[in-house]
Order: sequence, then structure tokens, then C-alpha cells
Amino acid sequence: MEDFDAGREITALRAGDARVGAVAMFIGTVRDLNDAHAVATLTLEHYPGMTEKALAAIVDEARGRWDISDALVIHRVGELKPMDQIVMVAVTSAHRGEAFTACEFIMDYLKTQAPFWKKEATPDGPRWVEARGTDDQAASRWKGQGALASEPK
Amino acid sequence: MEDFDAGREITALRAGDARVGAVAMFIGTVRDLNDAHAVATLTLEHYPGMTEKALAAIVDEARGRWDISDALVIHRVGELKPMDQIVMVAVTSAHRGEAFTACEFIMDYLKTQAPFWKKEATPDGPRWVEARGTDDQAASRWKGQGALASEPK
Amino acid sequence: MPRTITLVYLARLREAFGTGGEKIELPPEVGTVSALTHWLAARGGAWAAELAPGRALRIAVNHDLAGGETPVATGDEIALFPPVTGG
Amino acid sequence: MPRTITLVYLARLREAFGTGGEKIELPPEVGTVSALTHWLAARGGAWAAELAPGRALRIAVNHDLAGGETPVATGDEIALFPPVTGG
Repeated sequence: MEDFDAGREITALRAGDARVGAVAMFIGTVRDLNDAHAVATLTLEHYPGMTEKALAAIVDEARGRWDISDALVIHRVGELKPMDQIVMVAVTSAHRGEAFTACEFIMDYLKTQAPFWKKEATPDGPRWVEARGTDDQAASRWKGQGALASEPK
Repeated sequence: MEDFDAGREITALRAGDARVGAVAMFIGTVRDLNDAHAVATLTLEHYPGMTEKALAAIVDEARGRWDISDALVIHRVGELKPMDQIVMVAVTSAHRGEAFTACEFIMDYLKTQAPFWKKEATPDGPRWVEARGTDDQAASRWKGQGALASEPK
Repeated sequence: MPRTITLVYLARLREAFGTGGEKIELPPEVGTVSALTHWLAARGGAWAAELAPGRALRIAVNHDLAGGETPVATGDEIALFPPVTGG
Repeated sequence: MPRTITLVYLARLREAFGTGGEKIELPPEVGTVSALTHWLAARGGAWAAELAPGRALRIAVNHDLAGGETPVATGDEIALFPPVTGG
């Protein structure tokens, strides 16, 4: 899947909206070392159909919780190498507090709710990345304010 | 002062560092309405000499508090118009938590500690923007972990 | 009347089961996600191993994350996968 | 021996005082930032108004934010300005 240009995406996201005063953005990139494993390539698998629905639900949830102008999520799939861009989340708002919070919320939920899986090619062979407890903890911070409709019961 | 290209700046910031897994970024932009005043142009004044020192001190403080790879602050001065970019903060780190937190910290401190002042041209004439109590509150969140050396005693 | 559903296997489960999915006829006693995974685990081998109690497993019914009590009905697309690791 | 310092006025204060700064000789009794602002306020007019107790004022000594008790010494660059509003 094609790479993205963060600057161009942000320019498009806030184009024509002079109420926007704040843009918060996050980019996730491939590290050459993960959990003490050297990473030669990283392959991202997803679940076509559900992926789009899950990302849209996460963005809708953020829109419902905070006063934001717009939000964008781009997630690549396929084979990537160290330093490649994996994911981008951008949120525009009148004020920076909402932009930062909604951006971090979207990333935390994406990490635990969106159907993507990472497989690393390492010197010891291929390895499916294990989910991190710290990601569940990060996502659970947001639970107090109402849960995602798509969460497991 | 010349505009910046956020995508290019981020690419340069993380270039060659394969330990980076996370980039958090913030861009502040000119709104056409501020505190119920229509804004035709916004003029940013700074204090040459102190500005560079204050921004460097804020970035150093963030480096000392969190495990980040690199950080960048760009702040424009001079006359800007609605939708123009004013400021950009970007932080790279191995992990997203540190990147987000350090980026928000730098913005909060910049808003209260860095010598920049905004003057708006409005239909009722020029108007110096007043400091917001919410900005002081945002900056005070970080006090518990030790204060900036350059803070007023 | 046959109760046909589509099963989708993703990531580690796709590799363990050696297939990306299958169409099956639901037996009459399988009415929930939990009953379905028990029934699949009874196939033994990789099925028993990957669907054993205590293995982290996520299930989506028609592209929404589901719990054990979620009903399973004719025509559903039911996906089994490990906890997600994107981002 | 004359004790010369450089004063810098920024933003609203620059406009109110009609100048971006000046060099002055410190009188012997002025040894701190607080004493300096009182001494300047005694000029009256815009000085009294802008430097009145209760007006939000920030001061930097040699490019570092300073408090009222910060000492003032020969050769210092001392800047007076309103609370910052950049970003």
C-alpha cells in the first residue's frame, strides 16, 4: 500500500476551514528493534471490510466525545521496512486540548480495536507480534466516559 | 517569516533513526474568529535572543523528563492571515506515550513561557490578545514533576 | 433448512488452520459465538490448541467485535483472530 | 561608578511607552527587579498605569524569566512585557 505525505494530508484536512486553530497528529513508524528482536521487514495484515468499519467507528466515537472539526486515519498494509510509515492520525479543532486528546484517543483505540496484525521477519524467522498489556491499559483510560459500541460485551 | 512544510520537517527529524516508532506533532493555525473578534490579520511579535533561549530550554526540559529521540519547535513571527500556520512542535520517540506527552508539554510551556505576543487586526481596530487562564492551568499540570529553571520564583 | 455461515480466519489463526476461511453448516445446537468456538475446538489438532480456554481470541460477527453471548445466525460472517497489533 | 542597564519593552508595553527600550543609570537604591519596576512606575503617566500593582507583568533578566527578588546588576538587559500569548 502506497506511502502517505503527512504534510499534504494535514493541508487537505484543514483546507478552507478557518475555524481550525489546532492540528494534532501522530505517525507510527517501523522500528528496527522490537521486544529485543531485530526486524528486517514488517508485514501488516488486515481484515478488509471490518477495517474500514472499525476505523470509521473510532473516528465517530471521537467526534461524539470532543468538539473537533475533522479527523483522519490512514493505515498501511502489506510489507514495510524499518523507518517506513505505518499509520497516521490527524485531528483538527478550534483548540489544542481537544485536538491532542482526540488524537491520542483514536490511536489508543486503533491499537486495541482495529483489525490489523503485525508479522515481523527476524534473523530467527517470522514472528507474529504479541498484543501488549500496555495498549489495553492505554485504551482503558477512556472507558469512564462511555464505551465504544463495537466493544466486546 | 517563511512558512514551514510539516511533512518535510518530520521526515528530516526522524531521518536515519530506526529506533523511532512514534512521531507526535502539533500545528497551531490562525483562526478567523478569536474571543468573538473577527480577525483579518494576526501579527506575531517576539523577543530576539530570549525567544531562541526559551524554546531551547523548553525542549531540554522535555528531553530530561521523557525518553524521547528528538524534538523540534518552529514558531513564525510577523504578519499572518487566517488559516496560516503559526507554530509546529514535533517529538520523536520509541513509543507513542512519551511522544504524545512530551509534545503536549512543550506546547503548554511554549504558550506560557516563550516570549511571543499576538496582535489582531479586527474591524474595531488592532487588539493585543490577552493571556488565557486556561493556558496557565494547562501548564500547571506539569508542575508536580519539577519546574522549569527559567520559571519566575 | 441448512444454516450456512462464513468463517474467516486471520493472522496467526489463518496460518495455524491452513486456510483463510470456510463456509459451514451450523449444527442446530450452536446458537452463540461461545457455542461455535467450542464446536470448532472439538475438531482437535490446531483447532483445539488455538481455541483452548485461556488462549487470547477475538471474534467479529458481521464486522463488529462480539462477545461469547452474541447470537450466531444464518448468513453471518464470523471472523476469528488474535488480539490486534496494528498502529 | 555609573551602573548602566538596558531596558527592553515589548508588545503592549512597547506601544504604551512609545519606545522599544532605553539605556538608564540605576540609582543606588535599586538592587532588585521589584525595586526597578517601582522606580519606573514613579515616572507617572503610562509608566504608572502599566506598572501598577495588579497589572499582569512579566520580567526577564538577561533573557531568563525573573521574579521580584531577582537582583539587578550593571550591564543587565532587563525586559518588561505582558504575559505571553504565542503558540
